[in-house]
Amino acid sequence: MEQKFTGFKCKSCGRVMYPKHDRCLDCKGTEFEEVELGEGATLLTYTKLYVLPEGIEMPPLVLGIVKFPGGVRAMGQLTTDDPKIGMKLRPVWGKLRKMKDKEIFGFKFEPLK
Amino acid sequence: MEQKFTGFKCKSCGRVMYPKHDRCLDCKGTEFEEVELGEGATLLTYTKLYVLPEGIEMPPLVLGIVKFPGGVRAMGQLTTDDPKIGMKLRPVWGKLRKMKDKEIFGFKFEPLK
Amino acid sequence: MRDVAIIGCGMTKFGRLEGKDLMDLLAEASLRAIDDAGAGERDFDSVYVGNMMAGELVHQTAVASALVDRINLIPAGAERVENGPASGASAVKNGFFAVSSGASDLVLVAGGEKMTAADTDVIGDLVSTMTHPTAEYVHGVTLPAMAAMLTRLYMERYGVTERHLAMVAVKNHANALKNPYAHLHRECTIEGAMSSIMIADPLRLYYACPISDGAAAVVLCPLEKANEFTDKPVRIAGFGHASDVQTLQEREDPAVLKSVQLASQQAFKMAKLEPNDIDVVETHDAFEILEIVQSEDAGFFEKGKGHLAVEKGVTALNGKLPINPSGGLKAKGHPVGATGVAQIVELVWQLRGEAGERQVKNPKRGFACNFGGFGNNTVIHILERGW
Amino acid sequence: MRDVAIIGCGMTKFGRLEGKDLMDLLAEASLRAIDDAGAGERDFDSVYVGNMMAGELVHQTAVASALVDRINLIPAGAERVENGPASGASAVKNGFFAVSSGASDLVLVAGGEKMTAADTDVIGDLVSTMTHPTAEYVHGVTLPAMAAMLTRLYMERYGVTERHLAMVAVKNHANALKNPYAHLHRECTIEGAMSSIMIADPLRLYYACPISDGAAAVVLCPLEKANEFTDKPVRIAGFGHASDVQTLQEREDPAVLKSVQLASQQAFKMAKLEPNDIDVVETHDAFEILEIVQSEDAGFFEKGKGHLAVEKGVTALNGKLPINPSGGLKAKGHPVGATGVAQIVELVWQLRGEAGERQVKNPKRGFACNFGGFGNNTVIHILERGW
Ligand SMILES: [Zn+2]
Ligand SMILES: [Zn+2]
Repeated sequence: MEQKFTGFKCKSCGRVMYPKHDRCLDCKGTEFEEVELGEGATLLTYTKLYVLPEGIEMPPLVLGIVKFPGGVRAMGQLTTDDPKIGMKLRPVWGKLRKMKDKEIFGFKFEPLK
Repeated sequence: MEQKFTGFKCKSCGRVMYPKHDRCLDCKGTEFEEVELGEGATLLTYTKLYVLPEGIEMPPLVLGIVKFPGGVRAMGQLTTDDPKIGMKLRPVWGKLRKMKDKEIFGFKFEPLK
Repeated sequence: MRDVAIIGCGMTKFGRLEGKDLMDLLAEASLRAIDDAGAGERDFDSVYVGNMMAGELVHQTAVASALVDRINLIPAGAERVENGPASGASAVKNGFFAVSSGASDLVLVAGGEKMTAADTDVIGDLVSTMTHPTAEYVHGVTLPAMAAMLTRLYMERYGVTERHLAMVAVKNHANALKNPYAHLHRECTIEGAMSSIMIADPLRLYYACPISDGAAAVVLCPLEKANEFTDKPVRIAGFGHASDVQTLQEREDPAVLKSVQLASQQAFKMAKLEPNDIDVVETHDAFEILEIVQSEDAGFFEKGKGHLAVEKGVTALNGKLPINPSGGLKAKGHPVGATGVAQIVELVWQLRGEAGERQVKNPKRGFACNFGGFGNNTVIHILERGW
Repeated sequence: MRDVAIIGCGMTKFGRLEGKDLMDLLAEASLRAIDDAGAGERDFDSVYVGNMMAGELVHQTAVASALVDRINLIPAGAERVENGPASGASAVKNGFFAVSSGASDLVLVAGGEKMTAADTDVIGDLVSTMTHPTAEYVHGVTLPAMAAMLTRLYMERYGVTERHLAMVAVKNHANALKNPYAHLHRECTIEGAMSSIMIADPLRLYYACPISDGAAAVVLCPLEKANEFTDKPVRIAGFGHASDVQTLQEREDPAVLKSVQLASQQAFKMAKLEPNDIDVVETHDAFEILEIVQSEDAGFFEKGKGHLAVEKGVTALNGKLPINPSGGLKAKGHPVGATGVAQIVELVWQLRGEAGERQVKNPKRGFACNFGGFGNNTVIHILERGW
């Protein structure tokens, strides 16, 4: 049962958003359908974080902003230590960090071969 | 080395206050001298608290407002389980409670014989 | 100073709302208020969020910015207003200023708190951090303790009995039974109240409000533009805001809520009204003694006679001056940051005649008392029909 | 809308202030501002306190009520205003409304934060709770991480280099050396900055502000009454306040601070001024890249050219448009709730010609940018001489 990275498409104007808003950022519409954002997201920027938040063990934590084919962007952890702007990545489900001893899962981004 | 329960007397108008304010409640004066409030405070009101804050072991916690001879009032713990409005009390130094495993000391009020 | 109207309002149900977090609640109440105003297509100029302890209780800060993002009120400027349990009314007051100054033409004020996800101990301690750090807090003073000491003063001085506290609770529970938004939907009897557990002698559990989640919201605009939105704008006729010394013991008279007196006088003066012009009242009965004390210090009853008004049914839903038709903090619930906004929502519904089973007969003017600290920072609003 | 003047200001030293708690700091700055205004005998109508995290960091809530009690501003109504790191400017904005609406004639606005008593980890985590709970926070996103990603975008797109960040730091440290209130009193060199430890590649320690304690305060009144207090009232000529989406990635362009653009445009419009009318600027350089981005998005330099202005010395103390003569957040320090108020205090001192060794030459108008979240909720003020 594979999880898919999804955005929210406004039923009025068609704009796709991530994360979810209760009203569309373009038309203030209030109905949405969940849509897949696709594979092959492009890396726009990144950082290697050395001052780590709680529950992440090993520096650096590599974080980046990726852009999906349809234009929607997302921020998340990268599984590579050698990011390059413009590289292609895909969302993969995994453990993000611990918070108060609870393991938190979500999507990270892994380089496409 | 006995600690005394003190208030703060405004050097401009003479009003005595407890707790300390940076400006006098009457004249907005800003200079004060520490003064003793005396023995024989009178109990004005009290409660026996059964829902206890952190670091107090045994219910009830008896709290009351006392009035010192000069008119200044203070709130604090009473060392008696049998408070009566109008009874005379005196401030005594002791352990108030634990906060984050640290023992907090201050004045409580003990019935005068 | 421009006249300001309330043109929309909404709230969530109050209660133990599992599965809904603070932002869910603020968003829900806000969207209801915006819908109610018919302002869904409009751009808002300012947003105020009344909230006391989001960072402390639900580990989220800058919730005003988050709300703007969540329900797309972008690019409205937004801030959170905190005044302890009066955060809601303080948020409304500042929304009022934004409009009355001429700076903003459309303002959303939301108030909310998510409390039930935290331990009761944690909440009790956090609320106690409003008290004076060295003269109250370290001694173990809590808000119930302060309410209990005030109650005992009233008992000694004015002949208030435990039964009077129970009568207030019974009335407010009965009102809440008619309010679908209220937290507690169960009848309360004098005997039941008087046999509930003692929390701070002489206060029993039933003389204090529960711990609730919830949110409420209103939409404000200049009165002169209100007819673009509604036939029944409610005018903010007056407000008052006054502080007193922080510690209970240092007040001129510990049995007098002077900040309630002053803020009420300011509000009546601004509205050019007197207490007997008011038809419906919402008070801040976090503890039942407070409904009695506030009803006196606001000017509705003579000092020391508030409990007699309760006894005679004056403050009942069908009485001469209904107090807390919503059920009050006692039975509607007290999600701290929401309370002051929810009081105003209730008054708007009452003035519009939309309060359903708990509708007070044809009220023209309402009065709300929301108080911060333990009564040392009070915000009063007087509302009247603007049509 | 009445014109509003700043008639008094004061601040504490910023820094690691051992032995002083939050209330000590707020009281000290407030009394200095009240003294400076010569308003010690007057009764205040309203008090606003800008503070982000008192409950979270120092376990005290309702600090506005506490301040009123501490320095006897009773019976002024008081509330805390929170807008993340822009809490200070948001408090000033609401103080402005209180006066401009006609409701208040004398208002104190204080901002303060006590940070150094908490662990760095705790502070870092709390500040991160401003980010989006599910789209940012849980992923480990921190403010330095966001600043780093913005920096890298700027490097890629506009040719900004690490050396430019170092130049901003060097300038601000040099200015802070002339400011007795600044936290960091040590020279910073390009080489020193560029060899400091990496915290969020490409950001090193020296491209970010320190953790500081401190408070600042201003006194406001209607401009028409300012001459009762001072010969040199400073007029609040304009303000702007705008929000943007919360997450960095969802912005129209992640390299553009749209809330800075909009709020600046609002402020210039209200003041009937243009960027080239401004003589001195305080920006929110919690990270050095932000001084560059804000200087562009506020309209002082073309987009992508801010770093060239730094390179050419335009923003130096003796340059054409001095930015952060105070030392900025980088070297003066960033006690979060104090910052927005302290920016305004610095501008007042500059306009009055009281800035000592760091005095900018004869400025007539100043501009302050304080921003909440990571730039999604910005408050701008434009001040000008009122004499
Ligand atoms: Zn749409
Ligand atoms: Zn005096």
